Amino acid sequence: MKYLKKAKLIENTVITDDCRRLKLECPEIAAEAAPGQFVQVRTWDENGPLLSRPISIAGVSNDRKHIELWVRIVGKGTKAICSAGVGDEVTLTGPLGNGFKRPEAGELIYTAGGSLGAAPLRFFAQRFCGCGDLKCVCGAATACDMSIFDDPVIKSTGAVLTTDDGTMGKKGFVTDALNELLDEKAPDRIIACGPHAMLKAVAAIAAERRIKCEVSLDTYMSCGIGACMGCAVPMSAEYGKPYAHACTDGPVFDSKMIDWEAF
Amino acid sequence: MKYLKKAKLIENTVITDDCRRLKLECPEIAAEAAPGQFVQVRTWDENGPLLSRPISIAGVSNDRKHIELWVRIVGKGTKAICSAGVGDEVTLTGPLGNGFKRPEAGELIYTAGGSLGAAPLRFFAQRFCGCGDLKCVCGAATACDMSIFDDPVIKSTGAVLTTDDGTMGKKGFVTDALNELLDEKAPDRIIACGPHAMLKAVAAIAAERRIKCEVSLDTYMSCGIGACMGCAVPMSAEYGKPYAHACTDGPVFDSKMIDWEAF
Amino acid sequence: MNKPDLSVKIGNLTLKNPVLVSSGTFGYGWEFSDFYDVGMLGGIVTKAITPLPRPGNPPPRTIETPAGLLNAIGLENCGLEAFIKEKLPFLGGLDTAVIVNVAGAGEDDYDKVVSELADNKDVDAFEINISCPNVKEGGIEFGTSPASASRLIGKLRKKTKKTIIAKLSPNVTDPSEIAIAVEDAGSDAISMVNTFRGMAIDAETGRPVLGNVTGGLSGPAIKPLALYQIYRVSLKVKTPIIGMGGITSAADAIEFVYAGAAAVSVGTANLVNPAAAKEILDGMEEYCIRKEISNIGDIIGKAH
Amino acid sequence: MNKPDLSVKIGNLTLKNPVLVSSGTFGYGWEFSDFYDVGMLGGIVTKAITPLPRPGNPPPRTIETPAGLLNAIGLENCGLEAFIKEKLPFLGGLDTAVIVNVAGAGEDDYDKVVSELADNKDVDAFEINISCPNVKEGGIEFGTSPASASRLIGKLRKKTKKTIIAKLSPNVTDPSEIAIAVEDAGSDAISMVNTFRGMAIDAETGRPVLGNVTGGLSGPAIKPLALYQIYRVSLKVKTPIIGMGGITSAADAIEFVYAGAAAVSVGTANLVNPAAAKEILDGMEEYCIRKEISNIGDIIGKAH
Ligand SMILES: Cc1cc2nc3c(=O)[nH]c(=O)nc-3n(C[C@H](O)[C@H](O)[C@H](O)COP(=O)(O)OP(=O)(O)OC[C@H]3O[C@@H](n4cnc5c(N)ncnc54)[C@H](O)[C@@H]3O)c2cc1C
Ligand SMILES: Cc1cc2nc3c(=O)[nH]c(=O)nc-3n(C[C@H](O)[C@H](O)[C@H](O)COP(=O)(O)OP(=O)(O)OC[C@H]3O[C@@H](n4cnc5c(N)ncnc54)[C@H](O)[C@@H]3O)c2cc1C
Ligand SMILES: Cc1cc2nc3c(=O)[nH]c(=O)nc-3n(C[C@H](O)[C@H](O)[C@H](O)COP(=O)(O)O)c2cc1C
Ligand SMILES: Cc1cc2nc3c(=O)[nH]c(=O)nc-3n(C[C@H](O)[C@H](O)[C@H](O)COP(=O)(O)O)c2cc1C
Ligand code: FES
Ligand code: FES
Repeated sequence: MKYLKKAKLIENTVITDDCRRLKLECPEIAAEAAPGQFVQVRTWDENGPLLSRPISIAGVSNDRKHIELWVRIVGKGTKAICSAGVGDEVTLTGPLGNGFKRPEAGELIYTAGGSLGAAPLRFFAQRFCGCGDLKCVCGAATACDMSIFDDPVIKSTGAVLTTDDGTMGKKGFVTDALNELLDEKAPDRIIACGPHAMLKAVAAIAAERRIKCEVSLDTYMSCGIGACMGCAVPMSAEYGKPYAHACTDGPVFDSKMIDWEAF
Repeated sequence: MKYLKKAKLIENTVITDDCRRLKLECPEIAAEAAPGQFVQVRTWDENGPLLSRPISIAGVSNDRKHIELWVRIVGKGTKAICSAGVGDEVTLTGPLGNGFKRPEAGELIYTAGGSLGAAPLRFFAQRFCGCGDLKCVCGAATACDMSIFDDPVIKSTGAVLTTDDGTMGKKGFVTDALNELLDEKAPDRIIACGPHAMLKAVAAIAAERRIKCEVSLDTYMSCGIGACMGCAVPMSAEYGKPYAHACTDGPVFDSKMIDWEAF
Repeated sequence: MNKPDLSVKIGNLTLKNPVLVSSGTFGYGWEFSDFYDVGMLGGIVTKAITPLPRPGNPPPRTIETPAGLLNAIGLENCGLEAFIKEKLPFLGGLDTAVIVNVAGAGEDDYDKVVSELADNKDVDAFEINISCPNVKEGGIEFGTSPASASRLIGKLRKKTKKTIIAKLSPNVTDPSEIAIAVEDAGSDAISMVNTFRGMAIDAETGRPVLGNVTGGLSGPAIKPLALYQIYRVSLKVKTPIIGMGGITSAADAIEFVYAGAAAVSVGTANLVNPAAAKEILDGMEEYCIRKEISNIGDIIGKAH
Repeated sequence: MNKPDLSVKIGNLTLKNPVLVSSGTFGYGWEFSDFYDVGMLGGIVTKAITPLPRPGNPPPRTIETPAGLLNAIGLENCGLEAFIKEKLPFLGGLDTAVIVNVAGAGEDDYDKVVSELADNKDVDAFEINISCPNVKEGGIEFGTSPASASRLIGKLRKKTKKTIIAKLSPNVTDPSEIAIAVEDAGSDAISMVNTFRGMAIDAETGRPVLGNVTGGLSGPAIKPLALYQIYRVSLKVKTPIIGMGGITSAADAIEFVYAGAAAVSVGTANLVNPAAAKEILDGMEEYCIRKEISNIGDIIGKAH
C-alpha cells in the first residue's frame, strides 16, 4: 500500500555543508518501508518547484513511527526540503518502488555505497543485520563528505571507508576497495547505490566476476508511482522489454538486466 | 537616484496574525526615501513568484540607516517576504515613485489611513511632524487589526482610531471619523491611503468639500520603475493624458485627477 | 444549499461530475487507487492506446521547467490486446466513465483501436489524439490540418456510436479551424489542450536534454495559453469542450469553466500530487455551494 | 584565457556583444541607468514606436501567472515625434546599438516610422513588430501570414539601408514559413519570440483579469517553447536569429545560443531585476572563459 501523508519533521541535522539528515514522523510509511524503497517529498505549495523530489529511505526508527532521509542540496527542490524547520509538515508519498531482495540465511553480501548512495544501504544494514553476512564499503570524493558515514548503523557494520583523494580513510574509489574484498572472497551478492559512473563500474566488476549484483538507480522521475512512463531505463535483451520503469520496476535492478551502454 | 541593494533584515515583528513589521538595513535607500515612496521587494531566487512586490516605506530610522516596512500576507509574495528570517538578505529596489507633497509651514493636514494604508502616512507623520499641523484618522475592519496602529509615531499624532464593527475604538468607517473632523474645521489638505473603496470615498468627500486631497494608490505593478507601462491609472480629462503610471507619476496622486469611474 | 448538480453531458455520455484525468498522467487508473477511490471522478482517460505495444522514446523522457513539465514519452503503451486483457477490467469495474485515448501512426491504427472497442461495454468514449507532439510518424499531422483531421474523425464516426472526443493540438495558428472541422465531421466533443511543443537544452553540455530532442510542455506554465485557446474556440463551436492545461487547483478548474469548458481534465497535477483530481473535485463542489451555483452548467463560458 | 570575442554581426550592424534588451521591457533605456551603465549592452530595443502617440489599453494591463507575465499594454507610446525629441537623444549618446521597434495599424504606419528614421544617425536598426498580440487593428495579422509579412518587409527594405529585423509571432503552426518569407523579402535578421497569446480569469468573479481580456505571455514559463521555435527556425534560415523568451540567467542565454540564436534579448527579467541584462552579459563572458570558448560564434546552433 502506498500512502500520501503530511509528516511532521522531527529533526533536521546538518551532516555536511550541503547534506542534511531528516527525521520524519510517518507511522504508515515507516511500517511498510523496505530497504531500497523511496518516498516522493514536497515541502512547498506555491513557492517551490513543480514536481515532488524522490529520496531514498535511509532508515526507520525502532518503534516504526519515523523514517530517516539523507538529502544533499543540489538544486531548488533539495534546497527547499533541507530548509524545512522542525515541526513543519512535509508531504510524503510512499513507500515507493521495489527494494533490494531480502537476504537469505547465511548469504554473504557486499554493499558498495558512493556518497549519499549509502542511504538505502544503511537501511538495508539496519533492517537485515544478522540475517545475512554483510561487508560494507562506503566511498566519498573527499574528507568533507566523510561525516555522511559517521552513523551508528554504518559504523556497526565495520564498513571500509574510502576517499577518492585519500584525504581520509583508504585512498581510492569505492570500486578499488570492493575489488580488494572480492579478491579475498566472492560474496553471494553485491548491492550498490551511488553516482551513475560508480554503478556502471560496479556492474562491470560483478559481470566480470559473475556475481549477482543489485543496483539502486537514480533516474529523473516525475510521478514516482508508475503513472507517467517518464522514468524509462534501457534494458538488455534478456529483460524482454526495451525499457523498464525505475519507479515501479526499480529503483533496484539486477545490474545485468540494464543496458549500460544506452543508459 | 534609485538603488538596487541587498538589505539585511534586522527585525521581523509580528503585528497581527497576517501582518509583519520589517526593519531593513539599507542606508542608500533610507537616506533618500520620502513619505509616499515605495520599494520593490524580493526575498527569493528560484523558489518564489516571478515579480518583486511593491511595499510602501513606513518609516526611516533616525540615523537614516534603516527602513521600516509593514506587510500583510495576502498571497505567495507577501508570504515569502514575511517569512524571511533576521539576518537574511532582502533585495530592494528604491526609493521609487513620487511621494506626498511636503507640508508648508502651518499647513493643516488630515490623514486618513485604512488598515496597512497607514504605513506611508506614518512615515509622513514621522518625517514632517512639526512642519505642519497633523490630525490623523486610522481605521481597521475589526479589533484584531488595531495593533497595526499600536506604534509610537501614530500614537504621538493622537490619531482617532476606528473599527468598522466597533469592536475597538470608534465604531464606523475611517470616512465617518474624517467627516466629523471636516465638520469641525476644513484642512488645507487631506492625504489618504488604504483600500480602493475607501480612497474613492475619501476622494468624493474631498471633491464635495472642495479640499485638496492626495491619495496613494495600490495598483498592480510589474517593474515599479517606469519601464513596462503596466501600472496605468485612468485619469480625468483635466490631467491631459488618458492614463498616468502609478510607479512613476504616483503612487501619490491628486485625487481629483483620477477617473474614479474607470478605475 | 443542496448539493449542486455537477453532471455534464458529452455526446450521449453523462459524466456524473466534470472532473476528468488526462491521458498519460493517470496511468490506467489503478496506480492511484491507493490514494482515493478513483471511481468518484467524472471520468478516466487512459494513456494513448495503439494497436501494437510501443516501447516509447529513449530517456530522459521528462524534465521540469519553470512551472512546467516537458515530456517526450513517445506513446509508450502496452498495445490494444494487453490493454483489453490487463487494464480494462479494472477500469470497467469503476463507477466512472472510461475514455480510451487513441493514437496511431496512420488512419488505420486509429480505425483498428476504435473498431475493436466499439462495442466493448467497459468503454464509454474515445478521445482521438490527433495532437501528440512526440511521435514523428503521425498524430500531430492530423492535428494541424483541418482536412486530414476531418477525414479521420469522419471515418471513425462511422465505426462507433460511442462518444467521440477529438483532442486538438494547441500548436496551430487558429485552433478554431480544426475545432470546426472535427465538429462538422461528427466529433461529439473537443478536448484541448494537448502539450505545447518545447525543448530544453543543457547549458553545460550544449545538448538537448530529452532523448527525443523535443517534447511537449504541460503544467501551470501553460495555463494562461490553454485558457485563451478554450475561450477562443468556445465562441466558434457548439460541441462541449473538455478543458485542460495546467489545472492544479479547484480555482484553476473553475476558471476553465468560465472560459468555456463544459468539463475539465487534470493532467500534470496528478504527477505532482496523486490526490490532485479528488481535491479539485471537492473544491469545485465547495465553490458551487459557496457561490450558490446550483448547476455547474450555469457558469460555462460566462467569462465571455 | 584572453577575453572571449562576444561580438556579433546582424546585417551591416556589429553588436559589441550578444545581449540585447527586449522591446517594451526596458522603457527607453534611461529608466535603468541608475542601476548600471546601459551602454555596456550589445543593444537596446525601444518600446514599439507608432507614428502618433497611443494611450494603450485600459488597466489592468499585467498579471503574473505561474513563472510568467501576461501583458496587454496595447503599445502605449509617446509617438514618433516625441520619441525623436525626448527619448532618442539619450539613446544616441550611448555606446550601444539603438534598435527601434516599429509597430502600427497598417503598412503606412510602419512606413512612416521607418522612413522618418531611415537616415537618423542615432538609430542603428529597426525591429519590425509584426507580432503584437495586444492590438486589434494590425500587427498580429502581418505575423501570421507569410504573404503579408513578406510584402511589408519588402516595402520597408526599400526605405532604409539600416539593418532590418523582423520580429515573428510564435502563435503560428509553423514559424519557419514566416521566417523564410521575411528573409526572402530582405530582412537582415529575425527576432523571436514575441509573447504567446494567453489570458487570465478571476475565479471569484468569473471575469477576465486584463482590461483587454486577452494578452501575451512572457517570462520563464515560455522558455522551453521559445527554445524550440528558435531551434526549429534556425534550421531553415540563414539570417541570424535574435533569441528571446524567458531568459533570466546567463545559463538561459547560453541555451538560446546553442539552440541557434546569434544574439539574445532579455525581456521580462528586466522587470523582475533591473540589473538582469548586465548580470546575464557578465555571466556569458564568464561562461566563455570557463569553457574556453574564444568566440561566442563558435557555439551558435551547436545543439543541432
Ligand atoms: C530513487 C531515487 C532515490 C534518491 N535518493 C536520494 C537520497 O537519498 N538523497 C538525495 O540527496 N538524493 C536522492 N536522489 C536524488 C534526488 O532526487 C535529486 O537530487 C533531486 O531530485 C534534485 O532536485 P533539485 O530540485 O534539488 O535539483 P534540480 O534543481 O532539479 O536539478 C539540479 C541538478 O540535479 C540534477 N537532477 C535533478 N533531478 C535529478 C534526479 N532525480 N537524479 C539525478 N539528478 C537529478 C539536475 O539535472 C541538475 O543538474 C534520489 C533520486 C532517485 C530517483
Ligand atoms: C505602491 C504600493 C505600495 C504598497 N504598499 C504596501 C504595504 O506597505 N504593505 C502591504 O502589505 N502591501 C502593500 N502593497 C500591496 C502589495 O504590493 C500586494 O499585497 C502584494 O503585491 C501582493 O502580492 P502577493 O504575492 O502576496 O499576492 P498574490 O498572490 O500576487 O495575490 C493575492 C491577492 O492580492 C491581489 N494583489 C496582488 N498584487 C496586488 C497589488 N499590487 N495591489 C493590490 N492587490 C494585489 C491579487 O489580485 C490577489 O487577489 C502596496 C502596493 C503598491 C502598488
Ligand atoms: C507525461 C505525459 C504524458 C502524456 N501522454 C499523453 C497521451 O498519451 N495522449 C494524449 O492525448 N495526451 C497526453 N499528454 C497530454 C495530457 O493529456 C494533457 O493534454 C496535457 O498534459 C495538458 O494538461 P496538464 O497541463 O494538466 O498536464 C501527456 C502529458 C504528460 C505530462
Ligand atoms: C510588458 C511588456 C511589453 C512588451 N511590449 C512589446 C512591444 O512594444 N513590442 C514588441 O515587439 N514586443 C513587446 N513585448 C515582447 C517582448 O519584447 C519579448 O518579445 C517577450 O516578452 C518575450 O521575452 P521575455 O520572455 O524575455 O519577456 C513586450 C513584453 C512585455 C512583457
Ligand atoms: S516516474 Fe512516472 S512512471 Fe516512473
Ligand atoms: S509598473 Fe512598470 S511602468 Fe509602472
